[in-house]
Amino acid sequence: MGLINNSRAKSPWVVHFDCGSCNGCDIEVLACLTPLYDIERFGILNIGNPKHADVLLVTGTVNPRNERVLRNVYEQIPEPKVVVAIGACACTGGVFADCYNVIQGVDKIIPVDVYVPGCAARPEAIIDGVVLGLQKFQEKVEKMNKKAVGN
Amino acid sequence: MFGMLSPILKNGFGKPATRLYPFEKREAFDKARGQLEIDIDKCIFCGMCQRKCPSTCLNVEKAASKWELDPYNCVICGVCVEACPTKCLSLNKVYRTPVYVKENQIKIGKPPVKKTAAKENA
Amino acid sequence: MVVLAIVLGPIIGGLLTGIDRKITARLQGRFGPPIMQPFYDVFKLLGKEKFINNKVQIVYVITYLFFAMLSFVLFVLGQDLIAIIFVLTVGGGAMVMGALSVRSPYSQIGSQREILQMLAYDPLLIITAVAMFMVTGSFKVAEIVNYQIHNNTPLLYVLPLVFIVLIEVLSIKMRKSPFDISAGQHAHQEIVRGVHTEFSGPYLALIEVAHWYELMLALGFVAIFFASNWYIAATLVIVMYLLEIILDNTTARLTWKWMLKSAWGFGIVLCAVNIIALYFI
Amino acid sequence: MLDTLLLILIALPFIAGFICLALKNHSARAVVVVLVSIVLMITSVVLLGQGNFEYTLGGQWNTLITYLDFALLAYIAFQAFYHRKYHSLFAYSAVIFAIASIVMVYYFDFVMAHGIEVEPTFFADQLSIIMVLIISIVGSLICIFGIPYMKDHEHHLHLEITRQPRFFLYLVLFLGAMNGLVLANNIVWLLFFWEITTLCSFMLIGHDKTEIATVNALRAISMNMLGGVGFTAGVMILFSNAHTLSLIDIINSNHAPSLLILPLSLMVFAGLTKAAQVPFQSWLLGAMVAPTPVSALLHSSTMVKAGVYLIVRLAPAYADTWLSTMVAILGGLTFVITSALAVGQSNGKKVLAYSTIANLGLIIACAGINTPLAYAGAIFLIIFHAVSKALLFLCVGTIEHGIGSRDIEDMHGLVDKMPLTAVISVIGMLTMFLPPFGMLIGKWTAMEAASVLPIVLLLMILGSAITIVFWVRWAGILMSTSSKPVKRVIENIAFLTKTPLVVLAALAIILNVIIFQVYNLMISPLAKVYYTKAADTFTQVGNGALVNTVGSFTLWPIFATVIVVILFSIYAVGKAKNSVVTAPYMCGETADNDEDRPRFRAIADGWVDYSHSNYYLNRVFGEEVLTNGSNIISIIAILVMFIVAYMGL
Amino acid sequence: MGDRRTVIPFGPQHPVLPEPIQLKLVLEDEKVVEALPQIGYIHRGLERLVKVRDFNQMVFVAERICGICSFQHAMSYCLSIERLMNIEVPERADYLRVIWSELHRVHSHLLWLGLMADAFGFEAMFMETWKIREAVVDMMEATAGSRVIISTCQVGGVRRDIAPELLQQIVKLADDVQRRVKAIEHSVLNDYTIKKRTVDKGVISKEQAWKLGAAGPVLRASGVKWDARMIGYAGYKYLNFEPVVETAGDCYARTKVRFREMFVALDLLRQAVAKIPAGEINVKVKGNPEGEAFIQVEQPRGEVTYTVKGNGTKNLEKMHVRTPTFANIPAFLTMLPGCELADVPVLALTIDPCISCTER
Amino acid sequence: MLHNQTKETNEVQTTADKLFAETQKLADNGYRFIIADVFEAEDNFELIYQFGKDYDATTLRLTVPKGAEIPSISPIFFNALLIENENQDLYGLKYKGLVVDFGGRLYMSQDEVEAPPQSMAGMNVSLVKKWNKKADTAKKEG
Ligand code: NFV
Ligand code: SF4
Ligand code: SF4
Ligand code: SF4
Repeated sequence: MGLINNSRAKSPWVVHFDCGSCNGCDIEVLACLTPLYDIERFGILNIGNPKHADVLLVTGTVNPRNERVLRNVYEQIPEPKVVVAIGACACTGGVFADCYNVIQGVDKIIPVDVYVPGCAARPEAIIDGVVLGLQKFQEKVEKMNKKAVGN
Repeated sequence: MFGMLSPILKNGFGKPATRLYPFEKREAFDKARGQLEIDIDKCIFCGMCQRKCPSTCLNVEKAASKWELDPYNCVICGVCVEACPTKCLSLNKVYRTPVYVKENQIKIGKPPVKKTAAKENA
Repeated sequence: MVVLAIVLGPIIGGLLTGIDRKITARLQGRFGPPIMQPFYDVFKLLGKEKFINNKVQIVYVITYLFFAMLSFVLFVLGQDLIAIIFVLTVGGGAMVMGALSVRSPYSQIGSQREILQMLAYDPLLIITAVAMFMVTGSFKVAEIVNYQIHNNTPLLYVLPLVFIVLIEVLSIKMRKSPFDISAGQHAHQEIVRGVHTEFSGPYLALIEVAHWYELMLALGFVAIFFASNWYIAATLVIVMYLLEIILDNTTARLTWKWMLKSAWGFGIVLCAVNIIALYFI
Repeated sequence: MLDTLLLILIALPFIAGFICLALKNHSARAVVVVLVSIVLMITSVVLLGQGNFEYTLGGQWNTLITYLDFALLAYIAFQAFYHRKYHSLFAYSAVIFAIASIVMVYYFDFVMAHGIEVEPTFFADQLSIIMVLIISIVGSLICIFGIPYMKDHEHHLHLEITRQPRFFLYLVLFLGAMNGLVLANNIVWLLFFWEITTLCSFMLIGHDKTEIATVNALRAISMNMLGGVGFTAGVMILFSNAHTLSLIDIINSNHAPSLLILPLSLMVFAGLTKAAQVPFQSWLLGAMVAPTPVSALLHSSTMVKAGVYLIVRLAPAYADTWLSTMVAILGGLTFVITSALAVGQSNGKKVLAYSTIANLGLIIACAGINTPLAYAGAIFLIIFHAVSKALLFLCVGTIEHGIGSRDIEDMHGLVDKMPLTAVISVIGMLTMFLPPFGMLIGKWTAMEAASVLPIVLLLMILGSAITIVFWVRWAGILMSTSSKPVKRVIENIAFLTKTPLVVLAALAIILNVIIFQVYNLMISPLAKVYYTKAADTFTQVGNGALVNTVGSFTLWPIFATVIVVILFSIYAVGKAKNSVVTAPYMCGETADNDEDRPRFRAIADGWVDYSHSNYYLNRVFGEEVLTNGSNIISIIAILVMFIVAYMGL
Repeated sequence: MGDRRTVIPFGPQHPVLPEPIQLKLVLEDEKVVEALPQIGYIHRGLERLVKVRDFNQMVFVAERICGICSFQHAMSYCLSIERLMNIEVPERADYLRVIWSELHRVHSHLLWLGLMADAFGFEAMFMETWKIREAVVDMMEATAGSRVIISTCQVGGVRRDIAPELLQQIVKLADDVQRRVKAIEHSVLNDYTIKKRTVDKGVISKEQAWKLGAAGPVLRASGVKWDARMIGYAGYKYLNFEPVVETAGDCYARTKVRFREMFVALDLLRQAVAKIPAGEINVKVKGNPEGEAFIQVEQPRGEVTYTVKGNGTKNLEKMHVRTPTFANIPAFLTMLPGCELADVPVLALTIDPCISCTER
Repeated sequence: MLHNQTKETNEVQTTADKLFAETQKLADNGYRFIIADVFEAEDNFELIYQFGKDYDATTLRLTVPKGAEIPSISPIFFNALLIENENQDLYGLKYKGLVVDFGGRLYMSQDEVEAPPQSMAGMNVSLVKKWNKKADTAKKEG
């Protein structure tokens, strides 16, 4: 069990969902993968498939059309999972908060664990954000176990 | 045929380009825009910053001498800094760190000095 | 021996995968993950919540794992190559059926491509075995090894073209670019994760372990090309592995059509030429 | 004892067939068929206990057979002529072939070989006994399956008067003819039974009396009659060259091979037509239009097996000749071509048909390789193929009646609708291509045997890789299920339908477990008898391993692994109680979990049903693409075979 | 009986699509027989913000239409307002706008190349290109203070100046990038596997491209010599360059066009630095915009059009942006039927889609 | 008058019935369609269609009453389809003859936010936002 718990923080696989970002934060998320930042150092892989992921990176404003997608992607990530909202848009809606088709913040739709501010959020901040999220795994595991017992 | 062969071999024998953040941080650029700071003592709660902000993330309440920033809504454009008549706003070079819980940054200043108050009364 | 194979197989396989990832990162100018990363991944996956689509999936995964294990064990025991390849197809077939059992677009498309992939590498693998038989007079790994030790003629000398074909076969089997068409190891795929799409958590971990066994088996195939000297064989394996990694990093993913064409055209012709040449030596 | 057995095996089906014809009552007919079937099964097992034998009948029987032969051929000619309006080419050619046969038989029986006595009339070695077992057990099960099936079938057709009596006449009679065929030693007798099977297949294929059925029946009869002519010619040349009509005599080869080779090649040719090898595959495909029991019978235990039987039976006689090599190549070609053709088909029965032809090709290739190992492989394949293929055909028939389609694309998720049938079908499919099942062992044996003939080996390798394609995907989609908890349905299928399915499935599995016993008891002695000069087939059998001089197949680890997998699966599935059942991944647009079929949202937020089809790669594996070229290649190969034979190589 | 067609969703959450867009694909084997898009996953409705933000604030909203071509959006918006209000922008500001525009073009094309490589599973190339891009992005941070959204444009000019030393560094950067891109260009354009995946894929003829209203590299790769920069807005009127044209109209040609455009952009950077005059960088803006204006600007992906209408108050009455991707989607949709599933991402990437631009 | 980048565009006033024919004429003359815009007034829409040939632009301008049907030019210019669908979404215009009709669902998913009127009624511009409040209440309840 200890081995497994230790491994969790060493191998967080992320799935990135762009739910209406302007691409600014998007490309910064991708920039994290590139040689200069190389988040694979921490075992982070951009896995692309929610069913394999541990961490959901959300960028952008939520709108009624992608809200259901966001929810679906979130549901398809097995526990323990962590959600990181990246950028002003994902945290609160940013400059677009007042638009008619914008839901102000990802946390209105799914529980968010870490907020990464910035417009666009810098790659360093994103790395910090994921690392911060990893510290929540323990708590999440307990939640998961409780859920399993509940079933 | 294999065009990428030489670049990758070069990479392979060279040193990785990776900057080992967080163990190795680099100097911020001179012009870097990090986070918004206020010298609340200088603020006169004129509300100029609030009106100019494209993201409506500032809230200035003159009556309560309150200057409130939603840092998770701020897009770090620096318009408020330019607009502020007393130059009490500034952008530092350190970007804001991620958090678990969003909180607004609230600064309560001294009530505006009499001079301004007097002007307003007049 | 059996126990050793079962235990050491995945450990070495995992380590090799870790080294692969590190080297790949280096070739891309990155720092790369720690060597032990594959183990972290697997252990983490084991601790994840169990997500399934249906219970049959589990059976397929287990079949895949145990038959991959079995094929490696049989190899270590020096058994018949053709039998080993057949056992390997059970695993492959289980994977395909597992992916097909879920009504999920990418999983099912992935499995169709996986079938084509099997179609591409299966005959080549058997032909490789046949070529070895042509030289050594036996399909048994043990005999093939013995033959080389006794006659001191490594197979590589007489079967160089077949060896080249084996490189392609291994690329396909190890899901490396340009043949990562049914399920990529890391790269982004037009069919998401192909056959692996619907397997998650512990089941994905088992698949990963099974893949390590297969990797070991594949490298075993390489090793017996130079069984007369185990040091050279080891070097050969390492060189081959590096070659695969470099190939992976210098090519774009190609389509299944190209894969079939190259396997059935290029592969079979090369093997045939080599085998015909045997008659003249 | 022996005569009773023979009487039961050969004559009883004839008698029972005519009883069926006479009985107008469905249940009575059902009772007769079931009884005959059971009797046949028991008798065949008793025959197995009896062991090898020879049996001679008096000369008057020979005369009777001669006259019956004339009647038979005339009837065939009449039938073909009668149906000429459907497809004149096939009809007239069949008539011509039949008349030619009559002339030849007349010349042969009354001029060339008048009053020749052949001893023994019947004989049985292990091969014959195996064939009898297959025919009597598998064939009978199919007949039983036919009872409820035909009732249903006619129900669908809304027939006024039932045609079942005639149907069962030919169905049951077929078994008798087959038994006669595989037990005959006198080649004239063999030829007679051979023609009976031709007639039966004609009647059965055309049973539905639709235009397409009749056309296909005509095609079948014309091709088979062509083979019959070849056979007759072969017999004539054989007699004039070697003055013998006894099979035993030919096989044991007391004659110079050069004398035998031309007649043998003609007989092999007859075998190729009957086994529907390329380029004659079209008749067997056309036979699909017949009711499923017919297809099952034709494909598994009778008809095509007659062709294979003849080729395998004669194999020792032409060992070590070029003819043999050509036979191997022809078989290998058919194996590759028809396997590839099967990939392009979505019609379930067509896939089965092509796969049958492919496997027959493999068997024939084994016969052509003509070593003891290959011989063993051929017999393995004959046994396991018969069981598995019969099972699969019956499954498709059941499925067809269940869902109203025999198209593979309509069978997605069948396990939810017809769990028992689906599971049995999948078992059937797995036994076709995966270890540790017998077909695979046969294939392995064949491959190792083919290592002496690299070109054939190459064909086998390619073919066997291709077969995986269509089996895996078919089996895969049968077992695809919805992620919703499905209502457990208990399949409502008739007892007489279920029984054959279950028995065959059990047979398919049990035979694998006792494969060593089967080998030791039945196959090994055969190879020893016919290949005295060559080395032993397997140096060691039993203890879980088949070991030959070039390789070995250790079965016990596979069995062990299977058991481990089963145990572990039970454990893991049990543990998976708490796991979360999720909807499939649809790029984030998965529908809510309450629909049985997965859906997603697409253009303008509308719902779209997800659907998936297998790849058929018609631009590579389509019938149009492959058929012509492959026909030409194989015709050339057959010509080469004749040339080789003619030159007496 | 026996439907042999596969109907699948491609997107919105899909690893090869950096942005959410969905294609409903109908496949036969792997051949696409029908493709219908669903967009709207990024629609924010920001054009309507003109009602509540004044025209100065809108610069920053327009800039955030897209994080890749952000500066050019801000510039286009400013150009259109300046056109309405008849503002003459100082020459230095014009030059600075060119510099930042072209930096954006280079970074955008490099980014595209990386994503393209990712689309056909060429991870090493993705890493290479993004490594080079990082240098460009660093330059943006050095000159403007932020990596992607640089917020330096304003109505009437620019907000920040670039110091002379930095300008020299830009030239150095241009040389450096030129060298490194040249190396990559060689690898990419001669690679067997890449050629296999791009040559003769998604061919669009010259007439088709024009009629379908394709824009930017897609248009030019089909042999149409059309580049909005030739109109001569901002500083482009002072500089000389030729639009890049290729004729094959396939994915390979589009790749080539983008490579050559990068070199043109680097050249423009050098020219601009050489010619840039000293002086003011912005003028004071008085009054409110009134009237209608229609502006065409060449962005990395092609021509963007801004239509604005002012009514004399500080809020505009209408702003409408038509972006290059919006113009290229019809071309993309005509490329799809008949291609292979494996080509879908490649075709998608060759129009360099930017959905956030498209949907605004 | 529409201001183009460097010069004024040539502008043609037209009506809804003639739109299609005019467009066809332009198409025959080698023009391409660039974009269509909508300006909303009290009770009518003003539509402008931009066409381009080389670096020249031509504008078709027409006024239609609200609720009127407008002929789609997407059969002539396939690329008009997106903008026409967009206008259906955002302004509630009706086009007839669209090659692919998204039925007002190109961008929008929910009826509540469908085609927001120009007045932007219901938009909250202050710092304290409606969603925040909603979320807070939700948090308290759940
Ligand atoms: N306008 C604009 Fe674009 C688009 N499409 C531009 O190059 O990137 Ni997001
Ligand atoms: S936070 Fe800024 S950069 Fe990020 S998506 Fe939103 S507008 Fe773009
Ligand atoms: S503009 Fe400056 S002085 Fe006025 S309220 Fe804002 S911070 Fe205070
Ligand atoms: S930096 Fe920009 S967004 Fe942030 S508070 Fe100031 S004006 Fe508002």
